[in-house]
Amino acid sequence: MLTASGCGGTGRELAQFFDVTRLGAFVTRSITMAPRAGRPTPRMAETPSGLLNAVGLQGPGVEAFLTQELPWLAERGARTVVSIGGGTVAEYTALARRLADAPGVTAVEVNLSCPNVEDRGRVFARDGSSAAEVVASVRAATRYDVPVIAKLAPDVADIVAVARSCVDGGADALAMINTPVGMSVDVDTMRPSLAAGTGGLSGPAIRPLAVRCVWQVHAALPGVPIIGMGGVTSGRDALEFVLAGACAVAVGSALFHDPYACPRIQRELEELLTERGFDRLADAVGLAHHPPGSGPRGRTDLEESSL
Amino acid sequence: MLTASGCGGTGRELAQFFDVTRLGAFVTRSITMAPRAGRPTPRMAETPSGLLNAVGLQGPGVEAFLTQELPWLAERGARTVVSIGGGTVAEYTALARRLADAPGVTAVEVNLSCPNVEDRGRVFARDGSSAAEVVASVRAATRYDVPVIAKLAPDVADIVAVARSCVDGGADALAMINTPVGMSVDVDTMRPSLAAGTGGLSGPAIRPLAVRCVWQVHAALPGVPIIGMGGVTSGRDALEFVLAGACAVAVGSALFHDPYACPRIQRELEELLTERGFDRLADAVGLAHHPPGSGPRGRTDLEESSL
Amino acid sequence: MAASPVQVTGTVLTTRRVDAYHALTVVAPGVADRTRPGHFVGVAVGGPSTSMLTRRAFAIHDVKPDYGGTVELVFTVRGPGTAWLADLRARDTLDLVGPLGRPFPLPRDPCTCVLVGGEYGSASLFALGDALQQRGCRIDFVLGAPSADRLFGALRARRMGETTTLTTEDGSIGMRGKVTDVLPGVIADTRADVVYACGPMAMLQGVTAVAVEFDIPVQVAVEEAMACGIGVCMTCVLPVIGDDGVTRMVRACTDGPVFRGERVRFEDVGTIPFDALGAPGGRHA
Amino acid sequence: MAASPVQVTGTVLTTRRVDAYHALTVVAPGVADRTRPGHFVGVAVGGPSTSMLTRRAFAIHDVKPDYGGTVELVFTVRGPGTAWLADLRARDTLDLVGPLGRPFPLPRDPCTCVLVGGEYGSASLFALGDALQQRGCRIDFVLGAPSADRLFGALRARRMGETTTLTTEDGSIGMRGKVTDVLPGVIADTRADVVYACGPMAMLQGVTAVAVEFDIPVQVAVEEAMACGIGVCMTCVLPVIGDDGVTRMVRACTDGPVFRGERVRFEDVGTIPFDALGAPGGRHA
Ligand SMILES: Cc1cc2nc3c(=O)[nH]c(=O)nc-3n(C[C@H](O)[C@H](O)[C@H](O)COP(=O)(O)OP(=O)(O)OC[C@H]3O[C@@H](n4cnc5c(N)ncnc54)[C@H](O)[C@@H]3O)c2cc1C
Ligand SMILES: Cc1cc2nc3c(=O)[nH]c(=O)nc-3n(C[C@H](O)[C@H](O)[C@H](O)COP(=O)(O)OP(=O)(O)OC[C@H]3O[C@@H](n4cnc5c(N)ncnc54)[C@H](O)[C@@H]3O)c2cc1C
Ligand SMILES: Cc1cc2nc3c(=O)[nH]c(=O)nc-3n(C[C@H](O)[C@H](O)[C@H](O)COP(=O)(O)O)c2cc1C
Ligand SMILES: Cc1cc2nc3c(=O)[nH]c(=O)nc-3n(C[C@H](O)[C@H](O)[C@H](O)COP(=O)(O)O)c2cc1C
Ligand code: FES
Ligand code: FES
Repeated sequence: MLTASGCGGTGRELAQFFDVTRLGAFVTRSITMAPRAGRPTPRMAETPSGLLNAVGLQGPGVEAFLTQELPWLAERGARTVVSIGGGTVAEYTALARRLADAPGVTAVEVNLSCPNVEDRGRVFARDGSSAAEVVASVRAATRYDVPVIAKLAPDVADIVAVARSCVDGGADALAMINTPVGMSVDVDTMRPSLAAGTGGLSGPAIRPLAVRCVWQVHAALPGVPIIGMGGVTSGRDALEFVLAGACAVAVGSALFHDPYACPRIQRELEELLTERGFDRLADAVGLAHHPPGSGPRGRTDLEESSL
Repeated sequence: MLTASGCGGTGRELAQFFDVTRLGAFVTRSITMAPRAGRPTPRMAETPSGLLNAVGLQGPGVEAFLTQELPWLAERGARTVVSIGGGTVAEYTALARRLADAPGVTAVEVNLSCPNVEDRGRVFARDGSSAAEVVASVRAATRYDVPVIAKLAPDVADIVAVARSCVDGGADALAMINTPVGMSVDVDTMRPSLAAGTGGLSGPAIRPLAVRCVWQVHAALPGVPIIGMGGVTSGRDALEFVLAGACAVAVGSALFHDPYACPRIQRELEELLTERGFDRLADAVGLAHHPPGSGPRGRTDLEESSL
Repeated sequence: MAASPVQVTGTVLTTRRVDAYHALTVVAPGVADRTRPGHFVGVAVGGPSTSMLTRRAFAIHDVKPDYGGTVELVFTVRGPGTAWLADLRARDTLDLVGPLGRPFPLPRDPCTCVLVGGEYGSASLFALGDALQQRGCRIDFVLGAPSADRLFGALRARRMGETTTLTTEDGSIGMRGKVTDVLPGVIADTRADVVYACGPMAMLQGVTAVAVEFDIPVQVAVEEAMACGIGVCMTCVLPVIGDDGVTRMVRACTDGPVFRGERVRFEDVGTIPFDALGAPGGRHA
Repeated sequence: MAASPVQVTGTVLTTRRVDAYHALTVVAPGVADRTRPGHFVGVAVGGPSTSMLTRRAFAIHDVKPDYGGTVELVFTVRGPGTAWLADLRARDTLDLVGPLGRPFPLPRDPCTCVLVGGEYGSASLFALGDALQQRGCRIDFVLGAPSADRLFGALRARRMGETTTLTTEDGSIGMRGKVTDVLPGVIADTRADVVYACGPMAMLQGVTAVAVEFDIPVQVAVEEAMACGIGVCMTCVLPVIGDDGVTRMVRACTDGPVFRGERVRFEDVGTIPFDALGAPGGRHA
């Protein structure tokens, strides 16, 4: 069980509720080179079973992160996945370099949902080739024994193509999904609910999109480890991702509602796996792809259909 | 107030509850050339504030539609938008031709969320150029005084680009959004909940995606009429779409819950408009783009952000 | 035959437990008036800010004239929607749409009818039994369930039916086994003219096979997952053979839920039979 | 200063209406124990299958030792979450996380304090008044609201405070006007050493301006839309000047909700001031 980037604060806040070293990993918010004040408020709006946010990567910048946040996690022995965000390939690379010597980095997650300032603000995750370029340069700048995870967003025409580009670019694992872009309008003020206009949609509302992405990518790239996320609130939700093909599950917005969500979901998932006779999580990964009775390689060819 | 395609049956079913001639228009399910039995069951799964469906365009085919369904609507004087679906440009064209002489067709809506059998099943709506090709040929085959509406889906990297292609191809109006592709896994059977594997996600869960699409397209193409839909259940929801830029609103899944949804939402919307001092719906269209006090042309430049 | 349905916000009059089931009586005048045996209602669950979009379908068990008309539902807790219903208390409100579906067709002339119910499926058989008796029919019950606590309405069946045969899979009441084990005997003994059945799909299939064997008509009320219940969404379909011999994917909610058993292609439920109208690559495509 | 918060599923003990407000007393031992004046709780709304994801924040009005510890919340119905809360009855359960936030700092030595409350903002001032009085402070109340029914706690203020001044915008009780119209007089009359305030942002801004005028410290409890309440989501930020003179976007939930009034850049709330740390193109970027 992991925290989702941007949803677990610095780790200290959650440590009031449970032992963060017992997490599969603590994933940091996306760290940027310079300090960022983020977006104006309102930064959040509730939607049916969902949450729109436009925080805008507020954070202290990589230097303050390395002196004030990472050491706290490292001292306690928490496995830490550092998420990084940038506006150019060079910025991602610089971040990866800066992290390379830092002790206590379990993995680097590349948040590809950032606008590429060199491509008219087009988000990296929407364009396989620029996503791959970022991943490749981060991979090159990162220690060989530190995995690089590419984090993808669902608002693309073909998630499998983007996933494949990232893997070709050197991603050791994929994290799915980041928030699709959404919006709400306040009918009383007659203005967008968020100061930023649009925002990222998270929560159970997007779970069907997330499960679909995990399913499609696992079907196409069965050897690539996937961290599934998007609307996980219970062990059943987590199991849904595992059966669709995720080998780890991250919890985001649910932390806002239940600060104990990670240990609770972990426990619930273990119970569900035991009930179903699984000794290890790994045995359940991707199982929904195999019709009952079929051999482990007998993947079904359910095609996509929005009709 | 319109019904959303595929959500109002043949019109007869809803006529038990209210007068379908009082609808802005009745939109038919997507009509195909040949009869279609659709997808196997289970065809639906509930998700948080959403509904996955994989009906697979079940219908009697265009001939039976023209003899058994359209006349019933036409006799009663219902404004009827005929939605059409096909697997090739030729099929859409043939459908449009077949409809050209039929009395009682108010407009033709082109459901672009069908897999293009000539492009490895890639959905037309995900590819601006094939979408435009379909629209252009339907436009050419349709009587000049019958508008052609292009219906778009949100699972693309750039909805504005697809919208622009369709308008360039001759679309008189745009309908947004069709269902994005989603999926759920039944953790008890450990198989996909839908027989078809994936399905289309509808309902309030997707409203933020739909409002965002309407907002972005209205910002880019302010002169193009937009029919907004996706999770409308109340007058407030409908007003949200209008303020974002829709000049008409369609109701889909909400009909499953409340068969009176269309007249109720219409009434609620009118009340909300009156409360806010609008004489006509048209005065509220796209108003959320203009900060209070700014002139009608002073569009804001809120950029998209999923951060 | 479908009565024009209405939507009403009814008040819960009473709630009670009956073995494994919950029974809910709701004041719903417009619905009660129009109900015929075999009708069902669509119930909104979860309250105003619920995340559950679709109505839940329940057979109408009983209709009473009190308070302008009440309907009673009998249900088992399956998931979050039925769990919410089970938590309702008297005076809460419940939003219903009904009556829905085609009710059981009644014979013109008096005859002998066997009514077969599986689990809560028996809930819809008592109103049917009343209607049949009013037409001078003889009725006999066969009720089955996995265990005694899930066998609904045994007492009432005993009071109403000429005979009542019970079966449970664990033998906790009646004969150990399934309704289809005893049905041939009941049909033979009563010289039944027609069979009515409501219960799980597998049971309906078995009952239909028995009736076909005896060459008597059988009316089955099927249960399919429904998103709308009013015929507009096309999610509740199953393959049924029409008068013209052609198999079509028809809606359980408005073309059914009651069908002539031998017309339902039970083995093919959950598939699109290759010879169905409009099947992919099929002969009617 | 933040007390370690806990999550509890409490039982509703009593519900009552107080003019325009609803008051809810909930048994919540772990929360009650740790509460200091100014703390708030995050309340889960809508029940098990709700579509509402975020907790709602409410100031803790009163804490009592009964049943191991109860907390009382006072709220007004604004949207679906508070509407659901208003429908709760005794014996229902309520899921709370708390106590949250930094409470009001208390003066080391006895002094004279003016407590200013706007609408339900006064709810958090009575526990504060108690604590101040226990430290030998003199307290005076200034309470304001648009109308008499939205002025919360006037009676209690009259009993507790040395003086109590009420204002309503429609003049339905007390002076016609705003708290800031009367505050200078109260500060002058009482020779106040410090002001505490809780209420709408515009009021806090006005109160701060008055206190600054008198050159006395002012502690304000702000209200910002919150998604988590525990400091992890970064949605509740506002520009606050730090000890080092640098403006940062700080979290109302964990860095606040109580701030020194003159440190809060009220005019810039809802923006990123150009000179804030990390502002786009700003000097600290
Ligand atoms: C015509 C008809 C009559 C019925 N009568 C009764 C009755 O008298 N008593 C009773 O206990 N149950 C009855 N059912 C089944 C009842 O509708 C389901 O148990 C109920 O919908 C489950 O809802 P849930 O939220 O608890 O479960 P979930 O499994 O969480 O429901 C999720 C979704 O699946 C649908 N669904 C799940 N199971 C069924 C099912 N078996 N049939 C239809 N939809 C389903 C629900 O409507 C919902 O949309 C009937 C079903 C039909 C179609
Ligand atoms: C620290 C703090 C203490 C508060 N104390 C009280 C109190 O004692 N009594 C009282 O009546 N209200 C109080 N509020 C305001 C209360 O939280 C909102 O009225 C409530 O969240 C509205 O929920 P809703 O579902 O009814 O409205 P909606 O407007 O539908 O809420 C939608 C979303 O916006 C958020 N939201 C909306 N308005 C506010 C707001 N003003 N502040 C924070 N979040 C908001 C909600 O949490 C929710 O996520 C307090 C707020 C904060 C931050
Ligand atoms: C308030 C908030 C802030 C987020 N910040 C980040 C971020 O900094 N980097 C990132 O990669 N994803 C970020 N995300 C996305 C989450 O990591 C996650 O992908 C998404 O919320 C879906 O999961 P959920 O539905 O469990 O929340 C953020 C999400 C939220 C709600
Ligand atoms: C059961 C079902 C069937 C649908 N069939 C069609 C269809 O035939 N053609 C089409 O263009 N859209 C179809 N749609 C999509 C709807 O028209 C609509 O775009 C979508 O459901 C979003 O609106 P809603 O959230 O109000 O349902 C269907 C949706 C549902 C739920
Ligand atoms: S349930 Fe919608 S058509 Fe039957
Ligand atoms: S509400 Fe989440 S950080 Fe303050």
